[in-house]
Amino acid sequence: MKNNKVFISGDEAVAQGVRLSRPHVVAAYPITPQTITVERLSEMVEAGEMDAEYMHVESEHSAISATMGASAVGARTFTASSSQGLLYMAEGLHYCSGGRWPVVMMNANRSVALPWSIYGDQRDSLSLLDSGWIQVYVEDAQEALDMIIQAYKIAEHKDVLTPMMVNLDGFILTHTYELVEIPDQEMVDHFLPAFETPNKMSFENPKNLGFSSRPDDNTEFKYQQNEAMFNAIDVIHKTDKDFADMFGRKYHGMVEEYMCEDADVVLVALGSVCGTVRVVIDKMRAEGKKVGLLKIRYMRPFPVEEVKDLAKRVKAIGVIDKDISFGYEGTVYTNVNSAISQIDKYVFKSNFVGGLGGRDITKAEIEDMYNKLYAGLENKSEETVEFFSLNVESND
Amino acid sequence: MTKVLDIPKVNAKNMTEKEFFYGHKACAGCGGSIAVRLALKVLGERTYSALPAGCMSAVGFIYPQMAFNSNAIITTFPGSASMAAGIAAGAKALGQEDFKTVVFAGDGGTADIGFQALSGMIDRNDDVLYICYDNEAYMNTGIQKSGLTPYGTKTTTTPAGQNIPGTVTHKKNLFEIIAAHDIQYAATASIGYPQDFLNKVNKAKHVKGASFIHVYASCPTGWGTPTETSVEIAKDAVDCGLIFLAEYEDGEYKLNRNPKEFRSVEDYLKKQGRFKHMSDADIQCVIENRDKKWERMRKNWL
Amino acid sequence: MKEIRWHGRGGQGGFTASRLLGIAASVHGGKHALAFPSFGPERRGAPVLAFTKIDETKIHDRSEVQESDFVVVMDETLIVPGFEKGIKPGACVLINTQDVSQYAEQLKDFELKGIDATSLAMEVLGRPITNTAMYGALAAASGLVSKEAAIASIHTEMKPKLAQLNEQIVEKAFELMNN
Amino acid sequence: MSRPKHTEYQIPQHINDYPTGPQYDAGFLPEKNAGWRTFKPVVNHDECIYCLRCYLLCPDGTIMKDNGKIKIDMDYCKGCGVCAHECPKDAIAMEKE
Repeated sequence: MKNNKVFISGDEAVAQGVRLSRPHVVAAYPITPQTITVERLSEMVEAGEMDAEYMHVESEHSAISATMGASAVGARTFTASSSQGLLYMAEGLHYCSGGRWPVVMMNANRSVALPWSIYGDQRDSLSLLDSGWIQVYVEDAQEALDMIIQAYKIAEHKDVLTPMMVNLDGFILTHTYELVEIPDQEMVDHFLPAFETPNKMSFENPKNLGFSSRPDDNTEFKYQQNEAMFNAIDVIHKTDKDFADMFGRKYHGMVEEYMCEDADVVLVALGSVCGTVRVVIDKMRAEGKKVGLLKIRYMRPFPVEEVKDLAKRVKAIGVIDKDISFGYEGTVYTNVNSAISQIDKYVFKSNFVGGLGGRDITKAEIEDMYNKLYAGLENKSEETVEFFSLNVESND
Repeated sequence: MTKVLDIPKVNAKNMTEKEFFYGHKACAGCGGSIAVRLALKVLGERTYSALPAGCMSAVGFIYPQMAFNSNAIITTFPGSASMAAGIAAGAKALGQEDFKTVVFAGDGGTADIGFQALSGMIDRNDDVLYICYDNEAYMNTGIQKSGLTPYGTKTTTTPAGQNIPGTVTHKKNLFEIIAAHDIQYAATASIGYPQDFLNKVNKAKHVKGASFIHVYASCPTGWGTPTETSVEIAKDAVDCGLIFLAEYEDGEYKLNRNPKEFRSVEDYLKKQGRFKHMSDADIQCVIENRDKKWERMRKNWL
Repeated sequence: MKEIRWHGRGGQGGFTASRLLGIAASVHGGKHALAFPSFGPERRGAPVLAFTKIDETKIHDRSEVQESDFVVVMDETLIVPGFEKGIKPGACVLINTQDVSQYAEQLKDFELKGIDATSLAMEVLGRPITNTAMYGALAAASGLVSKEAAIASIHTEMKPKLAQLNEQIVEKAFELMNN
Repeated sequence: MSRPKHTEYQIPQHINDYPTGPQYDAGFLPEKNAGWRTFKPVVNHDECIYCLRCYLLCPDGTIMKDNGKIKIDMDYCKGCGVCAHECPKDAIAMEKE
């Protein structure tokens, strides 16, 4: 393979992944920090590098509506959004998964108003976990590009036919430039065949789509959707393997473990913070501490088996949440906890909520989390939920 | 745009025998279903229909009864125009030719919740014909006031009592708002003048780009009229001047019907349960508003 | 890992310089690099920061730059109280100035270097766009990337005509810094 | 075929009998609407001038052309009476079912 490495941002890497996937229709509304992606895509269409209909939609709601319309005639589609824009699409997200249209979307993870914040956290996409989309979270720009290509293959699989959202942390990934290898178009074409679906309108086989169902049938359609999401697990693993065979980069499917083989204490996290956690692990391992990381890649379908398997092997699990479900705890923690509760074993658990609205998560804070997990384990404490980066004293 | 004279006229004698909206569950005597049925007969087989929430989607697609006998889809409520635009773009990108994408949306789906997407669709000049069947209230949810509900109307959210004396605003000026986009072709119509409606759909069918038809479509259930008078009442509305038949084409307005004398507004109103409560003063207000509108149209559009 | 902090004003090209360094180090230098702006909306004229991280191996650390090894100041009016925060003691601070000695007291914990990038830019470009001059000067002063890699990065990033002029600037910046 | 006909619907026995998502054949009609009627239209063919106004205006499209005569699909006529009301020759009468 010829060396084709370029120094680009996460947003640009997504645009490259989209170009290589050859969508027929692109419809997206700009929003910081996603905007660069849609700008690059329009430049690619302008330059003739991409043969797609680029729709200048007037809102995110229309972006998702337009992509669904295009998908409903069998077109491959792409949209992108972030934060308020994703929330404005919320109706369409449920609609799209229910319609079984495998739209692929990039979401630049950004906090949600109020207060206004253009900076990163994961409250936008995590608040839409129940919208029926496959959700993957990436750690760097290369993974972002590769996952766009994989997303089409997973979403369009006949046993899945479910839309997929590729999430990358706003600014930390979207606006950071790094070395990215651009896959060869011919190889991508080979990896990703043309989109075929039974779920479309055509003049050969006219259909009525998006119908209403009575109580007699609605549960069955929802059952199917849930089944498709579970089907996605095998497809995700197979796609990851096929991708690795062809392009040489493996992402380990539902989760990636780092230094977990003999670990006592493990942090669970999503997205770019996983990189910083790795650096802290290397330092603490050098000091003899058996710490590890479980990087959750897919929040839906959720890696229940992987989390259970990890919980059986380790003594303490901490979850970093760049989100909070007010009045309870972080959403990732709730999900992880629910899986852990399925095994019969004491594991000390802790939830670290922070990194909200763009707050940096430092190496010192991560080291502190591991130390708190060790302390909790030693004291056989009850689980704890804490905001780890408050700059002021609290009432607790 | 193809010149009007070049387009063969479609009428009851020569239109396709094929029915594309059949076996639906609309109320008996539904005016909206006449509009949808006739439009689809003009547009023909190679049509994608997109319908937001509203009567026509609610009565057309109840699994497993599929009343659209050609390609059709229910869209998001605020996104019918954009979803249709996506259909048109997707089909084009897939290399399809010689097809039409049409929206059938109610007055609420058009003038209220769907307006942003509609404005965007016209602005982009997407290849979509958008037909608003206007029955002057949210009928699917049980007769609530919309932006196109006329002055005086009693609905379930404008109960015509002491504090809310029926609807207190006039209809939104939808046709001119649409025309103000400098759309290639826009028209108003009424199912009471079916041949005029057929001609306008036929003209819009041949527009490459965005076009719009606002068709007045009666609702016996919401209006309190007998089911058999649905066409008659929609004709009365035009004859008394409350509904006008016009076109906007190549940047010019055209008044298609300019009667020397209007028929009685009062007779039109009193035929309908929704206007029964109106006082003489209310009726006078409706007439004055009509006259002002016609004065302006006659001055500028003739 | 080496961390570089760039001070400029919105529109002066500080972020471009941080990216050029990343390109030189990674695409043309065989190392790994990250380049990113201070996150947020960019406003012309407002003080902005940009960062480059360079390492021999893949860079996983996505936390903010806390201890810079090199600091580049494209506009000396940006040296304000609190400037020293987040710079490693002994780090190299490279300033666009006609007289670097004036900062000897204020920035005594650091190794100071100066270059009159504005004059250099005026001479070659006829406009006071100093980002590539400062980039060349940093490359020369730090040894983070070779001159060849620095010039190659200019050609990777810029259109041929502009690249030619900026190549001249980088050459001259190397000459000035090595004298 | 000019209009879809009533078709039997096989009630699904297995989850795979359902379509993948809400999509089904256009014009699939397992239900008739005949039960909605109280009155039914009866055509007096001697009076009918075959002007096709009823054909044009039927909200349900149930009136068809049949060798120079109009014919009504009584499976889907709801008995609204528009045809009778709009007939210029009063050639259609609404009679109790």
